[in-house]
Amino acid sequence: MSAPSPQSYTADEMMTVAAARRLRGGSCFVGIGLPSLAANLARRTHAPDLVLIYESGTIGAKPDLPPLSIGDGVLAETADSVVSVPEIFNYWLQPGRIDVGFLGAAQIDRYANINTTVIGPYDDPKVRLPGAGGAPEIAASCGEVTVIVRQSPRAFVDRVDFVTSVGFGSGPGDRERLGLRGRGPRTVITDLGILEPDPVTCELVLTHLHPGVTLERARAATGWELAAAPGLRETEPPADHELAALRALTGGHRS
Amino acid sequence: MSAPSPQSYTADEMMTVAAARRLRGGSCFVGIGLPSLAANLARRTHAPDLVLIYESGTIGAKPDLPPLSIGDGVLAETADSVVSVPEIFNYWLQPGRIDVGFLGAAQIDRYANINTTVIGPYDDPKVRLPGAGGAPEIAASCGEVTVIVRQSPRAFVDRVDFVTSVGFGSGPGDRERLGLRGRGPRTVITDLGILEPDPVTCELVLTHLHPGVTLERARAATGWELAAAPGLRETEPPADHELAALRALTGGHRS
Amino acid sequence: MATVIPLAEAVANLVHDGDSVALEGFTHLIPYAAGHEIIRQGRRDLTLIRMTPDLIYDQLVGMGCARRLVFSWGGNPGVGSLHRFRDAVQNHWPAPLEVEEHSHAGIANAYAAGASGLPFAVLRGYRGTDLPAHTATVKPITCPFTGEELTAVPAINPDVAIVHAQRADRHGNVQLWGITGVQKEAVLAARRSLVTVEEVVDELEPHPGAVTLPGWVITHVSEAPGGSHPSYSAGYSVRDNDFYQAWDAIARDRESFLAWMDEHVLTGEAARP
Amino acid sequence: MATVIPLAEAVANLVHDGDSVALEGFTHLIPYAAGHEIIRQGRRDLTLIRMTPDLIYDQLVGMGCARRLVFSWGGNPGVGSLHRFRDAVQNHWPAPLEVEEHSHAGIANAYAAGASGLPFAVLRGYRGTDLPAHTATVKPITCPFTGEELTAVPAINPDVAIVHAQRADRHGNVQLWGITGVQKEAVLAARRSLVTVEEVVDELEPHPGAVTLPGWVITHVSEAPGGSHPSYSAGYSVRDNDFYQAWDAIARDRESFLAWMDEHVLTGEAARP
Repeated sequence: MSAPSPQSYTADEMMTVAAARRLRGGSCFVGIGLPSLAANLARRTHAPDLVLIYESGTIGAKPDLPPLSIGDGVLAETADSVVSVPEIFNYWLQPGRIDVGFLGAAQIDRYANINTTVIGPYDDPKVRLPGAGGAPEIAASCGEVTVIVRQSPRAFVDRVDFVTSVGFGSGPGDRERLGLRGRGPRTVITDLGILEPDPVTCELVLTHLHPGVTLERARAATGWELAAAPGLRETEPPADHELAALRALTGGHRS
Repeated sequence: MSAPSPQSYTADEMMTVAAARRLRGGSCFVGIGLPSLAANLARRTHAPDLVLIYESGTIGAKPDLPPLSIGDGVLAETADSVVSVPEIFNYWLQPGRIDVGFLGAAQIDRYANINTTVIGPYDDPKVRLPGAGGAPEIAASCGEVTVIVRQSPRAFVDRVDFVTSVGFGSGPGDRERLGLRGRGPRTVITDLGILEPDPVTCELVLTHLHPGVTLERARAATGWELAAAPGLRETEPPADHELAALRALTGGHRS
Repeated sequence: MATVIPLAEAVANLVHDGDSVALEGFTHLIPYAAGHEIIRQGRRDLTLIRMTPDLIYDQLVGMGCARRLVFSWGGNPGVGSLHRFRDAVQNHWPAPLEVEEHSHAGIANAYAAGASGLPFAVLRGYRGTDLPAHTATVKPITCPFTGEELTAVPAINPDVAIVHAQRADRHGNVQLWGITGVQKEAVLAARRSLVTVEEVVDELEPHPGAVTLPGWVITHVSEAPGGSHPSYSAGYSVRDNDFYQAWDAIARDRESFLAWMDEHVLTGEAARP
Repeated sequence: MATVIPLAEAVANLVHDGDSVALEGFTHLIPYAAGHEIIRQGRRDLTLIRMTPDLIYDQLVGMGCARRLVFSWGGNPGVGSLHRFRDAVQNHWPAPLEVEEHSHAGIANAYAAGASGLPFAVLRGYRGTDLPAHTATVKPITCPFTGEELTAVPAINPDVAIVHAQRADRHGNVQLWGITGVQKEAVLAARRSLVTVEEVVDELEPHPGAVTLPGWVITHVSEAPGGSHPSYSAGYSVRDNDFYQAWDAIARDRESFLAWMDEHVLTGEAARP
């Protein structure tokens, strides 16, 4: 199996494939957009038994194509079970039954806190974003969280303008103090590489660079002084079968 | 329509018919046993649109015969909707949506408090009864409560051994103080007559005697000094069509 | 028992200026026809409650019907922003819009508390986020058994709840299936309710996954075939994803928005009784 | 994923002396076959949790399996008393039985809290009754918004939940319908779970009113056709009301009870693997 050359796939494809690989089975609470694409890719490649759970109440959905919204008909038609929205949050998400929560972000900070609410002051916003949705409780209660977000200084900030969903708060011990049951964000996957929390400080550090991306470029795309983990590695490029499956999901177009 | 002579119906039949007449439509949360028989009789006679709700989660059940248990299959098969047990209590009973709660009792006292838990001390009971079931919350939350119970000094006591379900507590104002939303027991129907709470004192007083029953006999069957209401009347005896419908429900046998 | 009456009459009966109104439907079964009727009737100062405002509240907000919005996710699903919502919050156009902002779990539980006749709900939520600092209706509560601190939100009990469903019978018993969202809770929590349906039938046949709302907890039922478009009604229509994508351009600009509303809601096909 | 294994093996794996065990099923789908297997395996010191103990807990209590009973209505529905339960409470035979007594609404909410990962549930219940004086797990709680006083009960999270259902597929996905009671909550609240089913099928066809429990929240599934008798499994059997009435005489007397258990549970047809 020959590895494709870097120009044979896009940065978003690399990001989506890297995110999909993190899902190894079990159950996944899927946010809409890139998380949904990556979760569906995982199910079509190495994790066919991955249970996809959407906040619309569909448990075990098996869409042929990633849905546009979290409530598309195909999710209900292919689900093992469809439950009410109060039930999906109370009986399924809240007790920590779901292994992985898969989230996007408008801003993420060095402690992996996520903002999807406002850019600028809350009462006089520069940009009013959609808001919380299911994210705060997904971030609190899933066994762990994977974040997928394109890396830029606007998105990767020292401190988010608004904490919509808690990563590690202000650092070590904060999740425990707040009574958040899940282990929080273990992986942040971008178009440039992969960040993980430092086991001691909880600060996001770079553990992987995607092929062709330099540490300098990743640092320039980060709003804090990004540290590289001791064992910084290059991400395995997308394999042919991963790209083929991804492109089948996106209708043949590069995402 | 000739009124049947007293010996042409039993005291239990008079009681059941009198109870059924109190149900004039709307919705009724039905306890098992005599309440279920009376509620089904009402639906078969003057209140065909009466919505029967059982704690097993069946809403709008239309059984041909009164079920032996509150979870018989016929209730689910004939219901408009079947919901979970948490839902029937939380979404349907608790908000005060149900017009009438229909309860039995092992003991009832002068303030219409009901005991279905123990006779004698709780920790060393003379008789261990089944317990609360749905009754405490039926008594608290239905618009009003009808109690159906055979009258005897053992059952009609000055103070119940154990308050399983609150009628009027220790008297006026107690329901409001406790935050109970329903108006409480408005009618207690026995094999001898009908008792209702005095509008001022909340004490149960006799408002109707069934045909052939004397005030003395009702008093002898009551463990407190039973007062007669100013307008004490005789209950209308069961009409032929009521008796026919009741006997059809009980399989032709007198109950 | 619910009475089955025409939509315009039902909306006129139930929705008044200043009311709190919840139009629910989670992506699926969103009651667009009823929302458009509210716009046509010119209601003002509404408190609009909805987990996902979606295009329907973008339209109501943009047409100046709302004074306040209670919500948990205000985007165009899979597309991007709700431009009328953003314009109202950022630029107070056409009028200032107060917002009360929650998480999905918070609003879902607040409806459930409302449906349950409880004054509040308890959840593991909001803790550590900046939401409680801006949303007065989020407070801590302590478990009386373990001492653990959790979060409380007050019940939502709208003046009116409006939902769309697949069908009803002539007694106003309603049946809906597919993604059922928070509709049962919204109807049971509300003081008055309207259910628009794809069709009124003689008898409701059992259907897998169906939720039945008995007519005696509903105020009015109105027939509104296609009334969930561009959302959808499973078994009757599919989601018009193209329209959701097209809305982005329509709503981005105030003039094109007003022109679209004028043509399609105020004076078009939908406006005819 | 649930593994589909024989009943005796499943009970041996899951139920240990001293465990808290919830066998649920509200009149319908009561897991008698599993209860009998617990009796045959001679379990002791169990905390038995069940809204309506029904005959199954009368049998477990009478056979000396229980140390403690958590319940809300301990009668023989439509018939009268549970004589083994009464004998244990009143006369400590065959052993003393601690009781923790609730209302239906209280236990149902306690299971729902357990299923929801919350330490407690809030309800309008118990107030003014004598239950809180005897049940330590009932406490007042104040609404942080209105100041109103309500009632809290702690979550129930059994070591093991056992329920009966109509069918499962080979992956252990379970489907049940009819009166579904509190079974979903009991399974989701428990640390381990067993579902006995009328039959294991290749594919679960959709069914009106069906609740589906995915196999990944269940520990074991065991085939036990007729395993809910004398309760029933809608679509497979009807409630044996005659047996419920006959039980009154069987259980009234210790000797006749023991003889019946010996013949029908310990050594009879049911005891054969």
